[in-house]
Amino acid sequence: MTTAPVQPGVSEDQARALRLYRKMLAIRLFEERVNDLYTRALMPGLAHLYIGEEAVAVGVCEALHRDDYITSTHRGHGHCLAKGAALDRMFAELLGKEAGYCKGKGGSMHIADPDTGNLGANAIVAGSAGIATGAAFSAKRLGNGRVAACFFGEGALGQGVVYEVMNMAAVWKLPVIYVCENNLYNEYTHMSETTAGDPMVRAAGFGVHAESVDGQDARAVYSVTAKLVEHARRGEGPVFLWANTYRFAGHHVGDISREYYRAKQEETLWKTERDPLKIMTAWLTANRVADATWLDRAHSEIQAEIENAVQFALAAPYPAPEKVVEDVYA
Amino acid sequence: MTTAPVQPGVSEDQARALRLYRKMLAIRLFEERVNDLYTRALMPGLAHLYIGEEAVAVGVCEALHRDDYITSTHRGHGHCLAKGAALDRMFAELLGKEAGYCKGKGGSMHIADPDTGNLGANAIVAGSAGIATGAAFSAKRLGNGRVAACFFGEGALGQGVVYEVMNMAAVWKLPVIYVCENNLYNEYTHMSETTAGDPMVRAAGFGVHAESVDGQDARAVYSVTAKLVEHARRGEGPVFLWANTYRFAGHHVGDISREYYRAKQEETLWKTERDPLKIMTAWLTANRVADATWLDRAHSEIQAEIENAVQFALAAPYPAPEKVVEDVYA
Amino acid sequence: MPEVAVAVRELTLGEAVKEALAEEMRRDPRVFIIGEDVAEAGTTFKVLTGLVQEFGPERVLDTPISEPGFTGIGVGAAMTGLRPVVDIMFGDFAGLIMDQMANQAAKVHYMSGGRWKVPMVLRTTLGATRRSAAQHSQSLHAWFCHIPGLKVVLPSTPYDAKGLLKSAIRDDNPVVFYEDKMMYKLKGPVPEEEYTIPLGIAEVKRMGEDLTIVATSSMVQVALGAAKLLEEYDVSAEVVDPRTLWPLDEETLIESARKTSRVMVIDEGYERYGAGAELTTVIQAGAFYDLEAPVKRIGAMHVPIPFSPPLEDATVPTEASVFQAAMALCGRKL
Amino acid sequence: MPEVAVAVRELTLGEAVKEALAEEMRRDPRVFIIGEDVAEAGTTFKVLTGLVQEFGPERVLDTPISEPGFTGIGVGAAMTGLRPVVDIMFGDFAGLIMDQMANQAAKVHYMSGGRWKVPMVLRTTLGATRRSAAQHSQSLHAWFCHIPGLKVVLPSTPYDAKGLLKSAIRDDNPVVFYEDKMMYKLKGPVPEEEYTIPLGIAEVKRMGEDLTIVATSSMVQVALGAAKLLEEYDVSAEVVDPRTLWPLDEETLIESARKTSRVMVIDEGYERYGAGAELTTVIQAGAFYDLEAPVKRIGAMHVPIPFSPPLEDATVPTEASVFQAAMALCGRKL
Ligand SMILES: Cc1ncc(C[n+]2csc(CCOP(=O)(O)OP(=O)(O)O)c2C)c(N)n1
Ligand SMILES: Cc1ncc(C[n+]2csc(CCOP(=O)(O)OP(=O)(O)O)c2C)c(N)n1
Ligand SMILES: [Mg+2]
Ligand SMILES: [Mg+2]
Repeated sequence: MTTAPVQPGVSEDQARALRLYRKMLAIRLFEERVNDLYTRALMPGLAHLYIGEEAVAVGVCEALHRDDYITSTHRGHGHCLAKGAALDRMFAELLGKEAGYCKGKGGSMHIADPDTGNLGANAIVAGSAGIATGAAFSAKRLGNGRVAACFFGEGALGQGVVYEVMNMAAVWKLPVIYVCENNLYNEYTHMSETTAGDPMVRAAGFGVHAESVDGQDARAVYSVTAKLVEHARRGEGPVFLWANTYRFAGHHVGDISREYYRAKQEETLWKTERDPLKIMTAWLTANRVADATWLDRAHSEIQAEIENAVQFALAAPYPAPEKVVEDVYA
Repeated sequence: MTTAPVQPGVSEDQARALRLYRKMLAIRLFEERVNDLYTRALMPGLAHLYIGEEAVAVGVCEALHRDDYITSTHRGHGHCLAKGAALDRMFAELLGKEAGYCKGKGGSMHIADPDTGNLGANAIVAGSAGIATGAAFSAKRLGNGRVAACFFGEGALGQGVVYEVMNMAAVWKLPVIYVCENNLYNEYTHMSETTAGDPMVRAAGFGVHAESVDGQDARAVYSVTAKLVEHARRGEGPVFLWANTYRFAGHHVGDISREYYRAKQEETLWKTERDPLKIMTAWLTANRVADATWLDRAHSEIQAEIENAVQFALAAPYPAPEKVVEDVYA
Repeated sequence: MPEVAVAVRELTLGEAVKEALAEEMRRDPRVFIIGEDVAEAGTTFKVLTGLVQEFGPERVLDTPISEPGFTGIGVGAAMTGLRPVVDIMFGDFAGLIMDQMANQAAKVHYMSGGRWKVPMVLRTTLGATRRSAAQHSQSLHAWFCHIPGLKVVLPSTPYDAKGLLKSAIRDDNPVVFYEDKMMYKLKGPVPEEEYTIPLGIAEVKRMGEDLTIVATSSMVQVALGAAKLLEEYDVSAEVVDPRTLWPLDEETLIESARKTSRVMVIDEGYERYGAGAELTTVIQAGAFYDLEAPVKRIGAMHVPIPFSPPLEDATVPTEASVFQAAMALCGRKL
Repeated sequence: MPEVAVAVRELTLGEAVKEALAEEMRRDPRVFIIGEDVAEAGTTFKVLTGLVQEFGPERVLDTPISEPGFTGIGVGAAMTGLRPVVDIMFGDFAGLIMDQMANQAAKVHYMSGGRWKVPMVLRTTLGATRRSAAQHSQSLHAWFCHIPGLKVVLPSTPYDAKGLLKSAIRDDNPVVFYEDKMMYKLKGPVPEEEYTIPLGIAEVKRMGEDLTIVATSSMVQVALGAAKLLEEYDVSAEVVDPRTLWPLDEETLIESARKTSRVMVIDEGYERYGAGAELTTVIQAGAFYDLEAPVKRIGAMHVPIPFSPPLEDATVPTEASVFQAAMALCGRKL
């Protein structure tokens, strides 16, 4: 990812926008390739694609240090990549190969990586709320200045443990950022059918400072997160970010016919009007930070990286069967 | 409990006050006798006394019908008596006798009684939040006009399941009244050390209408509950009542030395200034609804009933050992 | 009169489950379904498709992702006049609801001295090899079996699934009903006529002389496959399916063990401290003096279930591994 | 030089637990305690009294009543540089934390391909006959034993409790540590010098010839008592304490079984689908050809634990009931 900006002497804000764009694009193309691998029966199991929600992960992670922590979800590829995971080891994990981040033992829903502070994706909805809060607890106790960002979908608001740990984080002023990705659906059920009251008020009720943001605008996500991270890092306690977004594809790769739970028009509207990549492209070009040539080059460079990564992963060996009994105990 | 009011032609409000007073007194004397039985090693196990909190249970239950439901807690004697439990079967249960409400199988923390709509006390903090909400679900589905009152201490606000069921109750507009008895302590820890934010705001965040009340004033508890019960019965959804109260004795009968977690002065202040019986006595006499004679008679009548009940329970037989395998399956 | 060949109707296990639910919901208006994505989506496994259309959203309720909460609501609803069927998508989520099931549902009847009842069914899933990794592949039924007050049902065919589920719904106790995710598409005969199968009766799925394979849920199919392989080596295997792990039909298990004198127990839960250990204990106690060899117990490997296909496949008993173990148990070389 | 009689120091089990914690907290600043009423109150059982005074509220933390939440915080803290000791007041509350323990703590290491570790201890209690009724009297350790990735420790003496707890704290895996509530006041010798006991080593608590009683936690004391009664009838009982149910020292169990040829297994958990079934399965597999009789497994009655004293007393194994079962197992009339 080395493309130079369209003009030298860009501002910090502009350089960041270019970075955010490239990261979002990498996630988008990664996920499209995942879908392709699944469709061609080259990938075992299922995957939950992050397409449409890229601005949230990249905006949040842009505001984090490399050694800050994140926890992720079943829809985790975007979070992992945004936090710095390499494409090849990501694909290798998704294919169950030894070269993957978890030696193939974790798969799509369990990618973890200590090197980038990734405590792990999690297949239990809200399953990592405790872990992220515990990481923030360590950071505070050890005084290492780190924060923990806990990603979860709005569906996780149904799980009581989220409130338990928010409460403790507030009582103990732990540096944790709860990032709620409101993509409107808990699987195949609209959040309005499952969620009473107001999530922002909920957070406040537990003493957690809350903000909301347009989750399709990576720059906006970055700005508000940067502010919230500072709040947490300063020791002022946990924060809650309500990011409004949308998943463009199915709940998972096999969720093709979606008309029974959401209208085609709704999908089309989001894809045409609210695509985070389009929104960023518009900003980059309007502000003359990037032009078509730069954008094309970025696309083909990332595409090539992804292709290499996929080839690496496809060629990589599976773990030897006897590895199955390793790593049960440390 | 047949004492006539001090003067004929009392108003409904006055008659209710007299009723509330007698019920509170019965609970107070019941609990004092429990403590006495424990101290004399006549009662197995422990008990969590309700002394000091009587106005909450009697105020709430006064606003309920006999076939409305309640769920209760480890500190449940007051709730059970207020909902209509008989003194003799209560004592019998506490002593583990066959004549008890649960044939001796439940004991102090598990008194249940279908005849008075008592779904059961519960020794898991917040353990009955789901049950109460489920009872409200039935009431709505069956259209029988009942409501369910769910008693719990402020310590139960730590349990996530409370928020899960509040949310569903709000989404489905279930007729449930969540009664949170804030006696300031989770066992030996002050609630301010365990509770961030504001419980009233929490309830609102889950779409649950919330009110607070002076839990030492039975008349006030009744009035606000009556309003909330009507709200729930009309189908307008769940409500949350925050009742400020205080337990005068230990967390349980064995909790004698309490100075390490709360000051003697605090206890003295509540006992002298905020005793629900004294508050009601003051009102009854100030309004000339009851005089010393009536109060004395009430006391001795109830004392006698309790004495009879204790004698009944002490004399009652234990269940036969072979009963141990009965009632496991219906 | 000319003879008419009546074709036996075949249903998948998923269809059999749905039919049982539909029939019971028609029969008894108190029965309702509650869980995540059970209505329009008809569950992740599409098992309930169509039920919300017939019974309406009041009786097929989509919930928030609140397993402890809606299980608790199920308990309360069951106590007060309804008969909930609670849907827990993956059996792995048992960890979230054990308090509601073990401390509430299982104990309400006893703690109240028999005065309250909890007529509720908890439907959930088990089974690996779907490449769903460690948190979506477990078979945790042993947890529920351990708790007095609960009943636990593990059907192995569409016929059994339908008959047992109907009994479970009519039972006045909390019943945990396990469906193997890999068996939803398994077909088998299911008559059109009404029938139920009582809880607590094992079935000999295949008669045999040389050894007994006691198997549960999907492992019954594995055992039947292994039995076929054994046949080629003139080893005659009896396959016994307890069908309900509680109540447990000890007699049928012990009888078969006495007859064949060699026993294997196959269950897809983690092997150690799993359901197979109880079956083994019961059999060795009841048939000890007739046994020629110790009971051979096989379960899933004692490892979290890995995602990688070759690893995952190594963790569960297969026809081949059961066949080999059976040959060894019978002292036969390959 | 004159001989000096050195008095062996005696501690209660509660004191031994506290001493283990204090020593490890002094040794390693990463160790901390988190749970309900653990600080000033020193827990409901007063086991931790004084620790907050020495180590301060930053290392002895009172929590809200949020078992799932603070167990999860423990997991996360363990992954990121601390070594939490999570306190779950009553073992009955296991139902609230099984997701955190079984789906998170137990699996993090494996799912991450060995890259994250969870060095955490979960201390909790078991044991009935305190008249605490059905939700405060259970011994649910079998649930944890079933889950790969967890270790499970059940000490039966003050000496073992201290040595095993120190090892558990130093272990890099999630370890569940069980204390019997009725044993907190039990006294036994505990040397002043530093020592640890490795996890995974059973101990023969009493040598014998005629039968083996494998017993766990408080049942070790019951077994020792029964062994004394048996002595009077010239029956010599060996008492073996596995001490850790996972890892399990199968060898020592099997060796003893082979030697005596008659085995009883006693555990205070519910009998059916409990820990005793696994021990039975392991022993019958390893010692079958030396056994004279089936392994006799005894646990708590398969009923929710009743409050009423005469009923509760009937549910758990006692010296008398173990003695009687042992006599029967040895073919001896009374
Ligand atoms: C505890 C638990 N319950 C149910 C599921 C099944 N499940 C997987 S994803 C999902 C929906 C999650 O919705 P949300 O949190 O909004 O995340 P999104 O998929 O929209 O990103 C459900 C119900 C699960 N994995 N864990
Ligand atoms: C799930 C659970 N955790 C812990 C306990 C132990 N416990 C019993 S009562 C109690 C305090 C409850 O406080 P609160 O809810 O405020 O009720 P109060 O005793 O003040 O009436 C605790 C922690 C329990 N019974 N259940
Ligand atoms: Mg969502
Ligand atoms: Mg309180």
